[in-house]
Amino acid sequence: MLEIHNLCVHYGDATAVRDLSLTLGDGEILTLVGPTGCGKTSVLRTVAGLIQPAAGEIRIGKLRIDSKRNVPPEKRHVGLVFQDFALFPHLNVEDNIAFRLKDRAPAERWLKQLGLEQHRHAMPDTLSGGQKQRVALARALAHAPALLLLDEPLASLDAALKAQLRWEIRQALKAAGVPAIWVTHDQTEALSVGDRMGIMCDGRLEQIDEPDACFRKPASRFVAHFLGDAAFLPGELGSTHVHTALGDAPIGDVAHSPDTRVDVLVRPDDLSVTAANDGNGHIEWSRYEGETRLYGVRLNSGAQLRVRTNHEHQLDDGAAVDTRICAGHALALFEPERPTGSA
Amino acid sequence: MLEIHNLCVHYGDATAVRDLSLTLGDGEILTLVGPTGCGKTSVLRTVAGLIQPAAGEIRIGKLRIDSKRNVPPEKRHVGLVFQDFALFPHLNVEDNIAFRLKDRAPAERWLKQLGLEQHRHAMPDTLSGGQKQRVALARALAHAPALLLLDEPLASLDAALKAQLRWEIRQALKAAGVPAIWVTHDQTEALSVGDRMGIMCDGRLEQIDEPDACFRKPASRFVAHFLGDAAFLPGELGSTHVHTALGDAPIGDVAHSPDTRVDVLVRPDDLSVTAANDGNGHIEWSRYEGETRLYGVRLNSGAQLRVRTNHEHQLDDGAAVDTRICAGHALALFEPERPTGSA
Amino acid sequence: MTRQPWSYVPAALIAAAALAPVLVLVYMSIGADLLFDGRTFEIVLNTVLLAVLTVTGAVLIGVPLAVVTTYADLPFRRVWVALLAAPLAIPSYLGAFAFFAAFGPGGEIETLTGIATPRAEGLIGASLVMTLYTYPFVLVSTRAALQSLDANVVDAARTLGLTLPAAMFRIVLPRAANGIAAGALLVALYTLSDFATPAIMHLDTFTRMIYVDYHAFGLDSAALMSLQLLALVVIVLFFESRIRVRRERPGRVLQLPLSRAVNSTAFALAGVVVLAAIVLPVAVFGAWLVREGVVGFEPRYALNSAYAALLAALGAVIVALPVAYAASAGWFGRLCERITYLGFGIPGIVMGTALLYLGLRLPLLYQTLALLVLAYILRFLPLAVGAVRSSTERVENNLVGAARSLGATPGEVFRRVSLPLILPGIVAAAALVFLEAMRELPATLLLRPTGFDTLATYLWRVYEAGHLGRGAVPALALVLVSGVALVLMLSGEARRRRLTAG
Amino acid sequence: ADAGPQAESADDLPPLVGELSVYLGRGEGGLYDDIVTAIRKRNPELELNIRRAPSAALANTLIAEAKAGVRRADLFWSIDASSLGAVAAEGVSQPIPDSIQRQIKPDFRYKEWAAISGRLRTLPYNPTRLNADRIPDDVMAFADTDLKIGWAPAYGAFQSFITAMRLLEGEQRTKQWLLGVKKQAKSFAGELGVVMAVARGEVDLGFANHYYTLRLKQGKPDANVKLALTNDDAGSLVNSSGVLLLDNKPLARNFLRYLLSQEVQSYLAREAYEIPMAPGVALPEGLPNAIHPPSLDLTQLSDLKPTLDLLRETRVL
Ligand SMILES: Nc1ncnc2c1ncn2[C@@H]1O[C@H](COP(=O)(O)OP(=O)(O)OP(=O)(O)O)[C@@H](O)[C@H]1O
Ligand SMILES: Nc1ncnc2c1ncn2[C@@H]1O[C@H](COP(=O)(O)OP(=O)(O)OP(=O)(O)O)[C@@H](O)[C@H]1O
Ligand SMILES: [Mg+2]
Ligand SMILES: [Mg+2]
Repeated sequence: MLEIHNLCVHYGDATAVRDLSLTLGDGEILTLVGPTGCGKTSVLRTVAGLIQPAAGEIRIGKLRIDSKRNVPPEKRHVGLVFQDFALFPHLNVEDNIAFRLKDRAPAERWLKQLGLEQHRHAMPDTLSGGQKQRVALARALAHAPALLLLDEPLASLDAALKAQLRWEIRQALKAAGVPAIWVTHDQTEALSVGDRMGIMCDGRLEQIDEPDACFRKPASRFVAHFLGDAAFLPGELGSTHVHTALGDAPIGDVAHSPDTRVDVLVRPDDLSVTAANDGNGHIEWSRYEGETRLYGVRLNSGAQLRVRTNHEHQLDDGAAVDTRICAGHALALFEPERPTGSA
Repeated sequence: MLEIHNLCVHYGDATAVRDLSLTLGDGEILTLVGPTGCGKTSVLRTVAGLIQPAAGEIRIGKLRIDSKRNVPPEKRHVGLVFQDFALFPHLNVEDNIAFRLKDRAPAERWLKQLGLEQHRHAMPDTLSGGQKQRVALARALAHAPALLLLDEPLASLDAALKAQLRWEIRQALKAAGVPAIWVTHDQTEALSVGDRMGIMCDGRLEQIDEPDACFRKPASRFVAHFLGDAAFLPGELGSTHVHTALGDAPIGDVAHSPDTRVDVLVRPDDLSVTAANDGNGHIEWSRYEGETRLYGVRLNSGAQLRVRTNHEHQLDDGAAVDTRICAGHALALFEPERPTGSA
Repeated sequence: MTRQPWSYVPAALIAAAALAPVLVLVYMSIGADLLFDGRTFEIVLNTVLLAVLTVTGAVLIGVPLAVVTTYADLPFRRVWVALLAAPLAIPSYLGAFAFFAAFGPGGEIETLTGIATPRAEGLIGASLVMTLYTYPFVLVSTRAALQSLDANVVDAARTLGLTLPAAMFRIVLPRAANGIAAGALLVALYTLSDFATPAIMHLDTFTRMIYVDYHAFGLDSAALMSLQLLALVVIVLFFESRIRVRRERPGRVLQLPLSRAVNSTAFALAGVVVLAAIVLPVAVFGAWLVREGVVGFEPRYALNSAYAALLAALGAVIVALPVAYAASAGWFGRLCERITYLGFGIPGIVMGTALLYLGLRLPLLYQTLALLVLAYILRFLPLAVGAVRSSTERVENNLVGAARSLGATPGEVFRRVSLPLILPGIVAAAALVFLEAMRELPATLLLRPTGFDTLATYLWRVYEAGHLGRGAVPALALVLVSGVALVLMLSGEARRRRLTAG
Repeated sequence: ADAGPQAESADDLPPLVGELSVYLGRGEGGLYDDIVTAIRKRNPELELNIRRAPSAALANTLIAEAKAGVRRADLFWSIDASSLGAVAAEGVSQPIPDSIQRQIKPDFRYKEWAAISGRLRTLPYNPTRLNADRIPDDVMAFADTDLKIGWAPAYGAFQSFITAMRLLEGEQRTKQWLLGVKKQAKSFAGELGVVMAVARGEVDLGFANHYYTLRLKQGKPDANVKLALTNDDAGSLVNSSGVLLLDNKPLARNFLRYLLSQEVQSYLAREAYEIPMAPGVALPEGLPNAIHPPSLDLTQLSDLKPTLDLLRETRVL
């Protein structure tokens, strides 16, 4: 459906996207995450035809776009849901959704499907954020795009609404069989909603893979950090396990030469704490998170780790604890970092 | 420090805040959550003096404000961090922070403390969202407010940055000993960052208490739903436990008459699923969330429940499972809902 | 991103058209001796002083009134705005003459009330009158700028301990600098190019020298002096272009509950201004009307005026659109925009003559309404460009992108999305051009079709004949017709407010 | 009861038929409209297109038209001789036929244009401040008086006055005169302003065309202003409005004859206080009796450039 090869996007002298390639299958949903300013929006705007690429090629169905050949946005059949919704302020909800439709039936269908019926005649500036978001989505879907691009569609909604809409949108897309690229700054959203996910950094695609592969086998330390709390424990490879100061962990079927020094990626839920006077550290702080509780543990070695437990678990600040790796699955391994500084 | 008694706020004919009372101790941080349009911002703006209350009284230190007596915002020493930052677009970072300071030392201190030194001369519109947020915070803190109000300060930042800033701000507030009301739409934020939290609904305060009390003993079904996935299982009270179709759960020291019919609040992490051909339901869908996995389980009785497990746990859609209550702590009990409909 | 914006081509063409009269001036000035002696210096000094004082006065009156009419909880806000913008409808020579006739020993005020008043004349008199008839430029453009500011920033300043008046100075006005400067620019150009007011007030300015030469058949030296004046215009344009505040996303609209004292001060200021700029001349003309009666006025003059001004207004906004778009697109567009401002700074009679030379090259157009309208468009384009630009800058790129990604062609996007959104700005632009075209005289006299009389030319006829009382009716008609234009402009503003209110 | 030639009566003139374009350059006098209206009324088949603008602007227009080879006007009717002279210098004028010349007072006959009405330079003075016998009858003497004088140096009629002085007395004397008067002079924008200032007693005496005073007196009979004249010098110059023919067709000539008719001429004298140029028409009321204008080719008044240079050099302008 969509193929991007070696895309570069410039603004004047500044480069926003560098050498980015990806493909999107029919009906597939790809989520795109990355820190502010990494170029996510620029990718979407280029695919939609609002920016001309500086280099590389984009294929949308039979269309080919490169730095020389442009296809104007209106010929691409690419829907774009803007982060700020970009509703037409002078048109009411109904007219926004049916903007270019001769036959209003699809507008009616999405209006109903997204629960906007009683707001049909409302003007955009009287809607709440969540409602605006649905109008923007309905508008894009009613125009039957061959491909849908969503730019942080759920930012600034409250978590309950967010969780609900996230799934409504996914289901709507799947039902309509429309492939989509979905930009988000919410890692949970990216992990749960995408068939695959891409992580961008500084204009480049760091990794693109299925969500749990990205989470469990991040391609880089950057990805590991970006997708959740991450700590790296020095360890030594054994034949089936890696040995660390906090215990052993399975390594899965990685090809490796034994006795290699590695850094092991541990996340807060890969660790456990138990109260123990002769343990290897103590609780520095704890944060209540509802269903879970996060502890900051200072190891006797001086390193700090975060450990997530069930919220029933309760330890006071300063309590002596023993921290252990408790992961049942293989942990990701990284080359040890070279000490930084002058060579 | 701050006392609000029976506050009402109107916009023309519309009522935004109804009969709201709360107090804030010295150095205390209160988080305020609630659905869009419930009146959170209105409370903050009224306390800051940007709106005159329609009824009720506000006391800030020695100042008293009511519908007749106004104290202009500049006399209240109340800092307000706006959701959209409201940085002065024509001043650079440094000048924004030191806006009204004769002695620039506090500006310098917060500039350093919040890691903004290398952006000192940048203009606001060249900053990323996270940086803007820190400038807004530094500006408010540098002016040494007696009370700080934060209106969704972290909305639309990416999760990694959000988690980091959340704690930086909390620490800065505690270090400065400034009490604060912190509005957020992120339940996790509200639960983890506040000494106490208030949940608003439709202009009213539904509950105000310590975060885990709100989470574990919600004052209403609304609060229960708002703070996370919630399901209500019908049960019958025993002497120490409540009996439900999914097993027993402890009830803590609730005064009760035995054999009373109740609804038990269960959250996804209070439940467990195990593969079992003769179990009480099957998996309808699963969502990967990074560290955890959420299952939608359809019970044979027809009810649907959500169950959160560690991400290592993996069951396919359609798998027959057995779902059980696995909570070690007391679950909250509610009066059974009366069937709705005509009497 | 390397494509040139589409608007560059039409903008370049329009800039070329705007430059054409200047080139004609260069051609006309060939052979004239450059005159520059101590006297010229004195006159340049007078001119500059008049411009500086007028701009200062217009800013001092226009900006506070803009703040009050934009933010304050004024009763009858729209009526006030209409009244305060109305001086734009009164030709400044009428205002100047009314002032000259009303003040001083033996003036109308003394005749009617017996109160002795000082004469209105010289630099002070001229600056005063010019200020009264040009401050609406500042008022209108400042209001446009203020309406797009985010009110949260003011609230933020107040929570940091700044009082409201201080917040206005430190937070609001610096951000509205663009709008204030745009208005001040128009005031400066108008002042530099106006002849009648300084002449009536006995102030020797550049335009007066130019007029004298013109009337002495020294077209070449009149043209050369106009080019020298143009140097001043270029300097003004340069300084104005240096004032550029970053664009902001419009936010919540600020509403200020004003204290009674501030409110009454605002009312008093507005009242004094309206009294001086409108009531006084109307009263003076009214007094003459009573003495002389209505003779010789035909309603056709009002129709002619309105018709020509309407065509000019329509033409000007159509032409202003690409220029406004180009000006937001890049330096080349800004250059084109600057060039279109040149015409506004050249005295009307010289500009009229230059256009006459151009018109004579197009015999088909010569002495037709079309040429007159074209002259109005070239002369008043800056008014339209400024107003249109402030509205196009508010149509966010994303809206255009959204419409195009829904399959709309650029033409359709313009028609269905941009146009409805910038319509208020377009209407305001059209109204400004309409008002100016209604009161324009020198070019109208030179370029109109033979026998085509307008309110302004009729006013000139009776004024020249000394039958000032007969001027009362056309003057009132001018104010009335212009009032309709103002009402239009304001209803556009109400719409704009609704569309952009956060 | 007459002594010499008489103006034609409009009744004796052939009816005007056809289309005629007139550039009517005028600085004052809405009364020309009444004349135009009357001619139109009398000649229903005349299609008269009138273009009104300041004389100098129309002269400049005609010059530009001449350069571009465009001709839109059949007739240029101007309030002052300098504009007529400037256009005539372009060589576009048709000679005035002898038959018409004969209808004009002999002192005012020119080849390129026909004089229609005259305006007299006068000295309006305030009788409450100044006795008539203190007013010199030689304009050049004003440089040496201590009178407070009002003038309007930017005004066309004043510049024609100075041009006449220049032509009659020479550059040097004119310069001296300007420098002398300047010390006691107050400047006004126009000559109506000068007369009003005299009446208000702001100045003792002014230089202005005669009809401003007469008109002021018409509106305000008790106004404190009277007229004085000098003798045979620029101070009592009679300048003339006139018509320049751009087309040779009989219609244009006949129109001109109407302007010189008894009816029009006496109307101008009566209502506009202008001095009739046709012989045998009564002078306007209120004029001083003995008028002794200098003799001067009014066409030369278009030579304004040296006058401006002089005015600027002496910093009068
Ligand atoms: N119109 C523009 N002109 C110049 N630079 C721009 C422009 N738009 C974006 N950039 C720059 O390009 C880079 C990528 O911007 P982009 O908007 O694609 O980031 P993003 O990943 O969408 O960020 P965010 O999460 O903040 O939306 C940034 O460094 C940004 O400053
Ligand atoms: N200026 C206003 N005029 C009229 N109604 C208003 C105004 N501001 C807010 N409201 C209304 O008051 C109610 C409370 O608004 P408020 O902004 O306090 O909500 P909030 O809880 O902050 O919502 P959000 O989470 O969306 O920021 C809403 O129904 C809103 O529509
Ligand atoms: Mg983006
Ligand atoms: Mg809010």
